[in-house]
Amino acid sequence: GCNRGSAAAGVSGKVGIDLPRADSDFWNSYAQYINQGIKSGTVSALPVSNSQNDIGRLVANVHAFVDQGAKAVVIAPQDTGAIASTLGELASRKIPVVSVDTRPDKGRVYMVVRADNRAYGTRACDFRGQRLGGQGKVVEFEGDLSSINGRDRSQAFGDCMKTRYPKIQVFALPTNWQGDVASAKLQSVLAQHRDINGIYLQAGGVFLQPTLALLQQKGLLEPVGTPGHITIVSNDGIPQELDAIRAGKIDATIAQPADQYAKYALYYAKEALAGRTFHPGRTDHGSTIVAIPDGLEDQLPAPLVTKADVDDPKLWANQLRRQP
Amino acid sequence: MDAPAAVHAQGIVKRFGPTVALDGVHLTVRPGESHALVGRNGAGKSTLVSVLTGLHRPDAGTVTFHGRPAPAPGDRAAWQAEVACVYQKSMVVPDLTVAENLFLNRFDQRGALIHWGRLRSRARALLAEYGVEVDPDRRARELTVEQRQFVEIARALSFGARLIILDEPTAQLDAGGIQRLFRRLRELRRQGVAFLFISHHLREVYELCTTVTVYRDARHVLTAPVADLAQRDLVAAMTGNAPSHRTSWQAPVVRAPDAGETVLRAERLALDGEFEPLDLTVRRGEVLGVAGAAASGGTALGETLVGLRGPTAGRITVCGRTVRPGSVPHALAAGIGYVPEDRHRQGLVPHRSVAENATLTVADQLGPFGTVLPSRTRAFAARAIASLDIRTSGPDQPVSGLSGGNQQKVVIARALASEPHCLVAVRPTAGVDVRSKQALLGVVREVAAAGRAAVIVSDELDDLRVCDRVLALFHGRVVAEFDRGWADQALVAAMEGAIEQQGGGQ
Amino acid sequence: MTDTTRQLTADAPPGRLINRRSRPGPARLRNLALLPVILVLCVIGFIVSPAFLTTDNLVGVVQQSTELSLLVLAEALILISGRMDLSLESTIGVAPVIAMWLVLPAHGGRFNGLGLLPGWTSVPLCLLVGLVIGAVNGFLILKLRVNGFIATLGMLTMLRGLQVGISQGQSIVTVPGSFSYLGATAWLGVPAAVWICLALYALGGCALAWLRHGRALYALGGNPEAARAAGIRVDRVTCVVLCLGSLLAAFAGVLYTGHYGSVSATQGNGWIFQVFAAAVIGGISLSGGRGTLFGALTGVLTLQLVVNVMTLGGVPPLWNQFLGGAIIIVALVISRFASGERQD
Amino acid sequence: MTDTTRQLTADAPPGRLINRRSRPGPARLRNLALLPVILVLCVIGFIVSPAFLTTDNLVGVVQQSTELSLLVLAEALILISGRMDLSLESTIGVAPVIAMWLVLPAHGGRFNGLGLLPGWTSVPLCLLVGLVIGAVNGFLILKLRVNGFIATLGMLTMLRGLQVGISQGQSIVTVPGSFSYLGATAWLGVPAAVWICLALYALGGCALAWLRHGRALYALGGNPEAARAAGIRVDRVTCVVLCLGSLLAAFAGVLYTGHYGSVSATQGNGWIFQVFAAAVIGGISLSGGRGTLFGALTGVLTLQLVVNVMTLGGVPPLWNQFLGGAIIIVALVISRFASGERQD
Ligand SMILES: Nc1ncnc2c1ncn2[C@@H]1O[C@H](COP(=O)(O)OP(=O)(O)OP(=O)(O)O)[C@@H](O)[C@H]1O
Ligand SMILES: Nc1ncnc2c1ncn2[C@@H]1O[C@H](COP(=O)(O)OP(=O)(O)OP(=O)(O)O)[C@@H](O)[C@H]1O
Ligand SMILES: [Mg+2]
Ligand SMILES: [Mg+2]
Repeated sequence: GCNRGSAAAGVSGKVGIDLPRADSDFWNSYAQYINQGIKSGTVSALPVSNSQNDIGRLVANVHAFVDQGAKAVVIAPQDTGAIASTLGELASRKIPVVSVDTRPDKGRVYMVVRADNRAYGTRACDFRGQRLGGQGKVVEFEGDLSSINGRDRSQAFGDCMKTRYPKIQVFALPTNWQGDVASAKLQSVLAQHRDINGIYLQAGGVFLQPTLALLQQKGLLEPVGTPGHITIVSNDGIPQELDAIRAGKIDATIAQPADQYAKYALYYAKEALAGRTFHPGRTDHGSTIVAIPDGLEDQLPAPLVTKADVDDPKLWANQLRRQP
Repeated sequence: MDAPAAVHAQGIVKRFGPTVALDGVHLTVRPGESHALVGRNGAGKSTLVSVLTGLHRPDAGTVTFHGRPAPAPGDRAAWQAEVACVYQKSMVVPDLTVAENLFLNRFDQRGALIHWGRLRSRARALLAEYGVEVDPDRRARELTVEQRQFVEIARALSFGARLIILDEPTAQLDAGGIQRLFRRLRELRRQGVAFLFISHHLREVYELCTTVTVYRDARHVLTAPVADLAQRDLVAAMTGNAPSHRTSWQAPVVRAPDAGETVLRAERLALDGEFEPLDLTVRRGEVLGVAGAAASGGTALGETLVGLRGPTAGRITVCGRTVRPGSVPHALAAGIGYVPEDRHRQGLVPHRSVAENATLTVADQLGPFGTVLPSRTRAFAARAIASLDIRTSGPDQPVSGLSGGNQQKVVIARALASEPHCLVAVRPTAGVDVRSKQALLGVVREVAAAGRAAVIVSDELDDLRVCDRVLALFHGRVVAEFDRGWADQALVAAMEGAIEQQGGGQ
Repeated sequence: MTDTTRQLTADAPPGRLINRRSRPGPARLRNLALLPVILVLCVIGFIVSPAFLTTDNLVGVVQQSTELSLLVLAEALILISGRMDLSLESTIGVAPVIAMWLVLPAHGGRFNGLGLLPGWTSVPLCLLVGLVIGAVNGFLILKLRVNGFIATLGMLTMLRGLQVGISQGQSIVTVPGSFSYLGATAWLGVPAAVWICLALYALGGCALAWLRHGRALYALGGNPEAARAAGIRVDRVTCVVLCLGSLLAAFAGVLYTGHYGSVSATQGNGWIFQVFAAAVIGGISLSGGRGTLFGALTGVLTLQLVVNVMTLGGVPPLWNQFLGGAIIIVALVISRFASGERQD
Repeated sequence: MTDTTRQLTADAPPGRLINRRSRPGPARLRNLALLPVILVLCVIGFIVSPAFLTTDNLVGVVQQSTELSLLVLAEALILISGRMDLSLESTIGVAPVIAMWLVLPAHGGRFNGLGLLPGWTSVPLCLLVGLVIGAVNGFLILKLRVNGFIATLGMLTMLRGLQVGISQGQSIVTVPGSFSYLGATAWLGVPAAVWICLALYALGGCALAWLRHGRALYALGGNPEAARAAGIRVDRVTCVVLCLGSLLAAFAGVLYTGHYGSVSATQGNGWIFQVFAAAVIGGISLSGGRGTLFGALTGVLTLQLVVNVMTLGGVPPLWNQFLGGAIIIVALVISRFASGERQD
């Protein structure tokens, strides 16, 4: 659109928001919540950009925001290293940055809004370990080893398994976040070990359907609770996963709160414009703010969803459902 | 015998996989001598050239220049100082300018930088020596074939080498060009430069050379002074047969019936920038010649007749039915067969077999329901191989492994496969040895004798001699028409536009 | 005339002929060039894990190859006719998405389509979308005469963008029944997709060997001008091949969607490199006119076996990609020396 | 005889010669083919947002182009000499990583290197790694004679895997000072990287125009046999170009690392397509022997301006990629018609 002349911003200034990618369920939900937030007037924002998982583009977009007079920036850098120098630049211009989902390796941020990915890995491990009684064989679909979230989940899961459930054998399969690769590798492992009894999907969006399809084809898709069932724990909390839990196909998922990500990203952006400062400690929305080397991090809760609480209306996926 | 030979090659053996291209041949060119090397297609002439200029390393044998051993294989500068060469393959770089092609890799440098201005003026001067008026700034791809050939010749001759090899330099030139080249060569010979000259035109050998060497089937056959060797003996040496009495092919005296019905007719056919509206009729049993030098529009006329180019005006009919203009499939279906000018560009699919190339135009006749049955393809190809005497290891050999003349025969086989009413051949014998030439022209004549018709577009008198009628084309206009029994001079003069005869055409 | 001919043929040195007849010919060798590689991979697989040689595993490998192999089939046909199409990797995703968008009901689901057409049309629609994409490629390459590599690269990006735009970036998990059937049923104990794929390869191979238009592809790729002069309708045949290629890619999309039970926005992402790698190590020439479908198929199997053997062997995840790349190079070198031909 | 010739030339329509002199020649037109596109983009940018024409924004666009433009420079040289190198996109990441691995201390940091060499060696080391990669490519293509496209594709995968293996998949954020200096300083108010990049383009352009070895690249790409006959050492020059290309890519890695303050494991991922697109819409021929560096530079700028204008214009994120692809195609078509040459 033609927003020429509208640069004369309101009193509080405009916020530049960049989305990391447009091709995943999770991030599209996030984008929806961001748009809702903007529409409802939480902040006034520049046109939302999308960096398509390319750090160069992210930097270019941030530059464009600055050139257009953004007073605060909300980003979700999937590459946590390469954003460092940009953060330095923004700091020198006194533009506060809210980083969503990832914690930059270096550089000043006003607030990081994310769930603790190491906690994801650990929780998935604990859930699994308890279900299996500390014994068995578990397949883990790793995301991309070059993504921090994937790496954190892999490491936490692996560490936890090693220390707490040493009798469980883990097959870690790198997949580059690709469903077909995951399916192919799972099939190979199943040929080797028919007695696999647990699968951990690091991302429900890409791995869920291919996994279910393969198990179905192999006749291994027993409902939860029946003997021979393969325990499946997923990660993301997208609606499809909740459906699968309801249908008894998978056991649990760790709900990465897309709505909260968006809500608090905008919230902190607004507060930053208002010049408020935060301190480590508990917040009023059930999370904890912790200090990180160059700023603060609001660690949002990431509930483990099982059949028991799958219909909880507070889950973002359930809210999404009710929308027109 | 006193001065060491300009080049002396002894016991050269060169193999390409299973093919023996040279089998212990020798060759000696003395200083100031113009030496011809002749032989049938695939005799190994071009291979020897590659060995003598350092492009191929022989499997065995030695080469010496003026008594000194040949330079090391990689040392191109040393080779270039000994010998300059016009290769049979095009060695111009199409996207570089003419000036740059002339001085490729030996630029006029002041310090490290190339001095383009001086390079251009030198190029202009060099080209002027050959009467080639080309802007040195033009890219080589925009030149005509002849101009490009002259660029290569000028380049080779400008090295100042004492030995110059020319591998079929005249194949792409018209008569005027050949004369200009020869004059320049004679001039150089007076300065003591030695030549190795390769050509399938024996006339040129007699005109220019003093000594001739003949190769056959990769072996040396004879070396003799040209003056001592009658042309029919030379041909016999090349082909390995007893001397026959005819040296250049003449059409048999079977006259086509005058009342033969019209097979191919072109009415007011024109193509902008190439040729002006002309009429043309070919009757059953007749071979029509279209004579024209390089820029006469002859090739364009041929390509228009077979549908490769769409005419800007006019109509083509075959046996009374109009052919859709500018469509090869329709022309083919109407019964026009085509032998293109450049077999490498338009004739052959190099990696496919002889059988496949020969049946390319008749793929729809080799089986039911659009299938192509291998048995029929091979049978078809075997017939073509036998009737055209194609030297090949079998129908399955890739056509890229054949020598030039045999490749040309495959192209002709392809054109004849569809049993066309009218065969259109553009320079069908380019680069083909004497014996093959006779065979190919014989084939064209046979086509006519079988009650069909043919058009030959060429500037070679040998090609035109088999024609019943010849139209001379100059700058896109028919300037003369000759019946059988024309005099060479008259036709050449007409092709060069020297006579503006009483408005040609019918 | 004919007499002379006979005589000459008889004259030819007899040694040469015999020599050439006896060797199997480079063209045939080229097709078999990868068999030793596959054999070695099988031996390694067998050493690495006893599970390798089980039916389950091998059928699994073959099934996982189906979608890739269809793309390779498509690309092989296009390469043989002397062209390239990078956009295949997007077609495999966008064609099913568009088909579902037109078919799925406008309300109620997670992904709301237009509901314009009944459900059974989804497979034909998907194929139709493939055809249209091929036609657009053909238009760009043949009518506008732009560089095919970059034009189809642009199409790749554009179609991927179209898919993201239409699907709103979501995975679509409500897959029409006909998709699931094709992608997931087994016939005689082997997945239907495998049979279909083999049938298509056999069909393609026969067409290339014994059909007029199949052979025209080789002529076209080997020397388009010669093909034109021989009366082959170059542009028309090229256009048909491009459409056919996209059609096959769309069909691969059907199988993929059925196989994995969903269309994700990244379906096929990055596959085109694998497609080219499989085709070339399988003996297809990038400059056209050379190669066979059988060779291409061995290329696909090689790549897929590498992944399988590495998974069974438990290669450390961090070094997985490195090894994968190294093996492509090794396979390439072996295929080059086994066929004895330069590949440039 | 000569008389006839003179006469003929005189006969020729006089317009022709004059005509030829005055028009700039297709070669030159080709270089300028993208200027109208760039102009249109600027006008659109200006309409879309007042921020577009600010120095800040334009300098930003140029700076963001530096790394890509170095890769395009490298690829342009390689393409002109008739080859291809896909592995450049991995070299830009792996070269800095290996250099840092050798240089960074073995203890204490998040990423532990070997600490073998002092810190100042990091930039030379990085360049050296580039050279070695180029040499390996050269060995594969020139000695083993395997297909260059697929060999460098294998290298692409392998080098990316090597990088993941060495860096354990992490970003490395402790960047040596020399890297940061080159990537982040400004000279005369403009980032140093921009100056360096322009200088390299100018240098390359001059070398191609006025050096014997520069011209040799065109000869090599246009007709390698002719080049060999003319005494150009074909294999040696090709090898040097491949090494130079990888060296430039490694240097782009230095700038990238300095610019963004870290080496990420995905550095350069997927760039190679953009590199090819920029080169081809900039007039470089994929089949060798044609194109100029100036053209290539306009290609890079076009692509980068598209991204900038789309960001400023606030294109809906979901349709971003679609538009990007569409614009590549449009630019390709324009560049084809402005230059008036077929691109195949
Ligand atoms: N590069 C090559 N690879 C394989 N075989 C070759 C090669 N070059 C030539 N030959 C073979 O060597 C033989 C001699 O070829 P050469 O080109 O020397 O013949 P020629 O005497 O020049 O024939 P022409 O009169 O047609 O030019 C032929 O049988 C040809 O097929
Ligand atoms: N077996 C072969 N394998 C590969 N290439 C071959 C083979 N045989 C011949 N060639 C190539 O084809 C050419 C055929 O040789 P030849 O010289 O007889 O044809 P030509 O006369 O060069 O054709 P023209 O006269 O039109 O230039 C050789 O120069 C060589 O490059
Ligand atoms: Mg020859
Ligand atoms: Mg010849």
